[in-house]
Amino acid sequence: MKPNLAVTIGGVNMKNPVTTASGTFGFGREYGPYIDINRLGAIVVKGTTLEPREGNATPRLVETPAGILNSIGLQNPGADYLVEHYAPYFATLQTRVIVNISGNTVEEYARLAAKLDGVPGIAGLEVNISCPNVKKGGMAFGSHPATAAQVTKAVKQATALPVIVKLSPNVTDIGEIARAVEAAGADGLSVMNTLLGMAIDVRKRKPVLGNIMGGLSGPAVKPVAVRAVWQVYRAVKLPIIGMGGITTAEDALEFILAGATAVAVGTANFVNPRATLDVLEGIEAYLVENSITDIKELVGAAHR
Amino acid sequence: MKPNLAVTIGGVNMKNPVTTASGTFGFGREYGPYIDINRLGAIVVKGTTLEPREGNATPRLVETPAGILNSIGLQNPGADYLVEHYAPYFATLQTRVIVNISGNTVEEYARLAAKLDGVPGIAGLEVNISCPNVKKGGMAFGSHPATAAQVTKAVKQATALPVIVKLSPNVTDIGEIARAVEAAGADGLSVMNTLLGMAIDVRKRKPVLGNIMGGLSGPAVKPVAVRAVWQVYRAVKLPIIGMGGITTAEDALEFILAGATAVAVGTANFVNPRATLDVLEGIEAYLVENSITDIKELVGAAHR
Amino acid sequence: MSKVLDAKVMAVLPVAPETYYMELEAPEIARLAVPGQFVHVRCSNSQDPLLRRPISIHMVSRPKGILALLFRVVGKGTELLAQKQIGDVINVMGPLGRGFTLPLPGSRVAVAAGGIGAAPLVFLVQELANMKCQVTVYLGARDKKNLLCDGQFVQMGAEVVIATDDGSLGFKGTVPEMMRRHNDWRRTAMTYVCGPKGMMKEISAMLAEADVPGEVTLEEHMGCGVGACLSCTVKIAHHGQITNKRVCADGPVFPSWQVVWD
Amino acid sequence: MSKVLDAKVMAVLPVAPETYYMELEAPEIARLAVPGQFVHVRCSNSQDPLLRRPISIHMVSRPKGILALLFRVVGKGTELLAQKQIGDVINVMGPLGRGFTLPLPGSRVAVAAGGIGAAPLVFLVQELANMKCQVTVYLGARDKKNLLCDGQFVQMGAEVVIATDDGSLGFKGTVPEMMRRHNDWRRTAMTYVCGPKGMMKEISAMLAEADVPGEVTLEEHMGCGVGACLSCTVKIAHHGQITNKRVCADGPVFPSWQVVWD
Ligand SMILES: Cc1cc2nc3c(=O)[nH]c(=O)nc-3n(C[C@H](O)[C@H](O)[C@H](O)COP(=O)(O)OP(=O)(O)OC[C@H]3O[C@@H](n4cnc5c(N)ncnc54)[C@H](O)[C@@H]3O)c2cc1C
Ligand SMILES: Cc1cc2nc3c(=O)[nH]c(=O)nc-3n(C[C@H](O)[C@H](O)[C@H](O)COP(=O)(O)OP(=O)(O)OC[C@H]3O[C@@H](n4cnc5c(N)ncnc54)[C@H](O)[C@@H]3O)c2cc1C
Ligand SMILES: Cc1cc2nc3c(=O)[nH]c(=O)nc-3n(C[C@H](O)[C@H](O)[C@H](O)COP(=O)(O)O)c2cc1C
Ligand SMILES: Cc1cc2nc3c(=O)[nH]c(=O)nc-3n(C[C@H](O)[C@H](O)[C@H](O)COP(=O)(O)O)c2cc1C
Ligand code: FES
Ligand code: FES
Repeated sequence: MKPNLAVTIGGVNMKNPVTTASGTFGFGREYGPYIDINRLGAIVVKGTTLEPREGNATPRLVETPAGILNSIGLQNPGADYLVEHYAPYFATLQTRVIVNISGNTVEEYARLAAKLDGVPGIAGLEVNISCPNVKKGGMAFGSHPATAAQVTKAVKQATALPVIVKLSPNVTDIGEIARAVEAAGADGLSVMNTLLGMAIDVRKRKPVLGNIMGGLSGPAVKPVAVRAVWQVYRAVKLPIIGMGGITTAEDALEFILAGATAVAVGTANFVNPRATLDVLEGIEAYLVENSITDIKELVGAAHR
Repeated sequence: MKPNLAVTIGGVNMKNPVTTASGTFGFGREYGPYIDINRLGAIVVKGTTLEPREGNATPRLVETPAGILNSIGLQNPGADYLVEHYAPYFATLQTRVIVNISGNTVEEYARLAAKLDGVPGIAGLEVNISCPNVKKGGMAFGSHPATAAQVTKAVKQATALPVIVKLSPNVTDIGEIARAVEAAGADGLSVMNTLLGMAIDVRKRKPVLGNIMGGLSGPAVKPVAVRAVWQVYRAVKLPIIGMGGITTAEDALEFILAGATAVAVGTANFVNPRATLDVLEGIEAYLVENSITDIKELVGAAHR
Repeated sequence: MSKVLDAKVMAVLPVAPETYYMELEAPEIARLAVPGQFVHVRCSNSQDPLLRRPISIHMVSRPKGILALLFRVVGKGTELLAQKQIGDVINVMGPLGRGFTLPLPGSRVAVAAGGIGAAPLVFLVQELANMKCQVTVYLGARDKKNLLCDGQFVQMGAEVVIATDDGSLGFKGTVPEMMRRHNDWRRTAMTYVCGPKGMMKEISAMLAEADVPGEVTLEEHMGCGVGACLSCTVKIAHHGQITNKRVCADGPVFPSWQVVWD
Repeated sequence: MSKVLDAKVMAVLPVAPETYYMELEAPEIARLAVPGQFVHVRCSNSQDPLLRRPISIHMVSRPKGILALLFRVVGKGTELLAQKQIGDVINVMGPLGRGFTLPLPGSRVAVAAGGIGAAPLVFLVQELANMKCQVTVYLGARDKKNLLCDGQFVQMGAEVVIATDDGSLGFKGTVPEMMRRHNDWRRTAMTYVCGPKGMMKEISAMLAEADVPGEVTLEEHMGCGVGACLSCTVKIAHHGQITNKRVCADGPVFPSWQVVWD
């Protein structure tokens, strides 16, 4: 018997729990030659801002042990372009599209959310209050419960779309932030964004990245991400999209057992463009092997 | 010409900048068959508490991509035993011995510091306010500027030994903690302790570690540690012992360029018992190659 | 004393399903090793997998300077080890840990081995044979195909009695079940045990009940392998007090009656 | 179209100091590739090194289904690649990126190559030869020992003029210096350039000054290789506006006059 894989993240109905991490999967199309993206539960697309942005200076990426540091800095064509050029494509897909949004001010987040409200093809918003790669906004909002709540409330008021807030691991107490965001009305949480890190070129005696610091992702951060999901699951009732270093189905199952309802694959796409489907197929095989009829039985099971 | 490698960390004079990370090098003797520990600038020994401790339940260690999670939980024979059985051995060494200390309460830290004050063979104290593996004390003290300062002040008042405070990366703003500790009178800082993480056994559907969460160390965390050193260097004037994933001389140089005056090798000892000496020899070779006469010229050079 | 050195692979061959025999050129280690000790092996030069892997010393040839290992592929590290080819170089630390307590020469002893647990016992039985001991080996495996080292034990002059879970060879059942049907081990100077935890626990209880001494070899996940990191502790009861002992430095061999099984 | 597949190593050999030639069995990629494109290669199955490595398509043999690479060992990834043996399998994605703009058949064109930059130009010159173009290759290297692909270019019917930094073969100096002494390239339909950044920048300036078109191949650290992550951007000026273009998807070949060099 085929197990039931369908899950719901705060109103976004996914036919299975596997999605993509924002910024690692472009707008979906780029991976078209390698996989059928319609098989995924959802795709989360590149971080979008109200105005177009050129992003940070290069180099923007450096490999680290079992990980990468990136400082893309939210390069994107802006919300108008997204609505005009990408949303019609999203509307043709047989998977949900979640748009990741960022702003410099609370008001900008709200205006952006309002602009995307009701656009056909967009199933939900992921609110990035945790980007370590931008000067204004970004991680600053996600570092304190009050500002995190403010952004959440403003976005909720501006849109009828499901609002998933993406948390930063670069905080003393991620549970506290999660509670504030829950109280402010979020429909779901994404856990986690990248860890703040840097690398230095010992020959040039300068930071490697053009932007000095960057966000660490990939297998290296998985233990931190599993812990973050574990803590957030204990802190709030909201459904969680877990991510951070997921490469295999086994990795994904760690997140689900820790409390994630869905999982996103990020950096692993670069290594294996089939990673999302490998994860999906592996989860399904695990359920069958263990005679589990519904994926939801596993969510948070390691707490019990 | 042989470059000058000598450095001072808040009163601890080291003939070279290479030391060991507490908890990864036992009490020094264990690595005797593999290297001449007298060649090191200092050794930092296992975390010591006032009373003996049995530590946490097993498993205490799990490998992760390019890293390890540990939850030893400060197993140690207690301060009296250290003074009686290890200190006489420390006194015979031609290297400085720094004792890493922990307590459940501020008072315990102070009593422990007082007990070790003036013991021959002990050159300084490293105050662990960042251990993620104990219920009471540990990371809790290091997570907030006020408590971090309290512990620092109490230890400073209790001893004439140099006091190096070890910071946790599991905070929103490590610079803020560093400033509080500096104001409270610390002589130096160790940056950083482990990142809080966890792993789940997908077959048993339970956390792998007996203690559920553990501390992530090894190459995986290096980018986070370099960033932490960089931020602390900007925040305070105190000398820094940098650590977190150092495996090679090139890694160590990243920390020095980011602002560390000395470097500690931890997890890498497990992989290569000669790692400390490989780092030392590699740093010396780099100085010679680049005609740098004094290691101190490199400290923080990437900021300039 | 213990060394860390680059050892050349002199042989590597499959001997049973997922099980490999490997010979390394490591004269200093071969010279120093005693039965029950292990080596800490670096399976790759990459940082993934990062840690060394503990593997028992299966056998040594001191004249040839050879160290032999017998291991089962269970994950990334042992997989990489199995892929090594003759002439490759592997970084090895050892010998590590405390070995078996040897009986008086000429004693009558029992050896109980389950699965890959046979690996370190070959070196032990060789030493016991040199000491003219009378050795009975209770040797168990899942099935006939997975039975290890039976020929070696016989060659060394030991009496070998076999149990397989599926009965495809010898007694059908587990090693402890088979031992219950025998009485010899109740009258030995020592019973040495290596195998799955459940088997060691059960035999330890039988030994305690029969009031005869035994030694078991424990496993725990290891960091350093040299006693420095306290990762590999097990609970050991001694004079009524339970303390944490390190498998790598205080073991891996422990008195069967002192182990606190969980 | 682009594929991801496991390609068997059919040949791997050193051809110059730290420089290797490798043949992979990858018929789908060989069939689709055009000169200037690259493949994204997984150098190990471990998570360290984690990322793929971009390597230009040096040559293809469509009848044999062979994809050839020419690469220099500069770090961990290329080191692992050089250690592969015949029969090993390597995961490869490609062909990726946009290739060179081909001229009208029979045109006169120039090709400037520095060091390992010769790698993608062999495939290009082969294609140009098929198109009956008249090709001059300005080929530079540190020294005679490090000169790459000269024989291949000659065999394809190109005129080859050589420069070495130390004068051990041909002109003593850099490729741009040598080109300044020649005039042919000033009258070509296109000049294709691949080499160190400094060389490409200098030649681009010379081309702009002479008001002739050229194409350069850029490098940046890559994540995805498919245009999804925006790691590999370079500044490109077009109609007076400077925008970030992706080396992997919009390049690696760019018009020489549009690149904003830093
Ligand atoms: C003292 C000692 C002697 C041993 N002797 C042998 C032997 O002779 N032959 C043999 O086949 N095996 C032996 N083992 C078990 C062997 O160490 C493990 O099978 C091996 O570490 C697994 O590594 P892996 O990467 O293949 O598996 P993975 O499961 O991928 O390993 C992940 C991590 O867990 C650790 N680990 C996994 N299983 C064990 C285990 N059973 N014991 C300790 N750590 C483990 C690994 O070392 C690694 O750090 C011995 C273990 C110990 C402690
Ligand atoms: C489109 C393109 C085509 C290329 N074609 C060839 C070729 O045909 N032959 C050849 O020898 N080299 C080529 N290179 C360069 C080659 O990609 C690098 O030498 C290689 O990635 C180095 O990897 P490493 O692990 O050995 O070095 P490391 O320095 O250890 O690599 C560390 C990281 O930096 C990246 N990196 C290092 N150098 C470069 C570079 N020059 N360009 C991009 N990323 C880099 C690596 O990919 C890796 O992510 C090409 C690069 C690009 C972008
Ligand atoms: C190249 C790159 C770009 C990213 N861009 C964004 C972004 O625009 N918005 C966002 O919220 N997260 C962004 N992230 C973070 C990822 O979505 C994800 O949270 C993180 O990488 C951890 O997952 P992983 O380890 O699977 O990559 C980016 C990550 C990478 C590597
Ligand atoms: C097994 C183990 C035990 C540790 N014990 C202590 C300790 O007792 N006190 C302490 O301050 N830090 C302890 N640490 C943290 C290290 O000293 C160091 O800060 C950390 O491991 C990062 O360095 P590394 O990546 O080089 O290991 C321990 C780390 C490990 C891996
Ligand atoms: S493995 Fe470090 S103490 Fe045993
Ligand atoms: S490498 Fe990802 S966009 Fe070019």
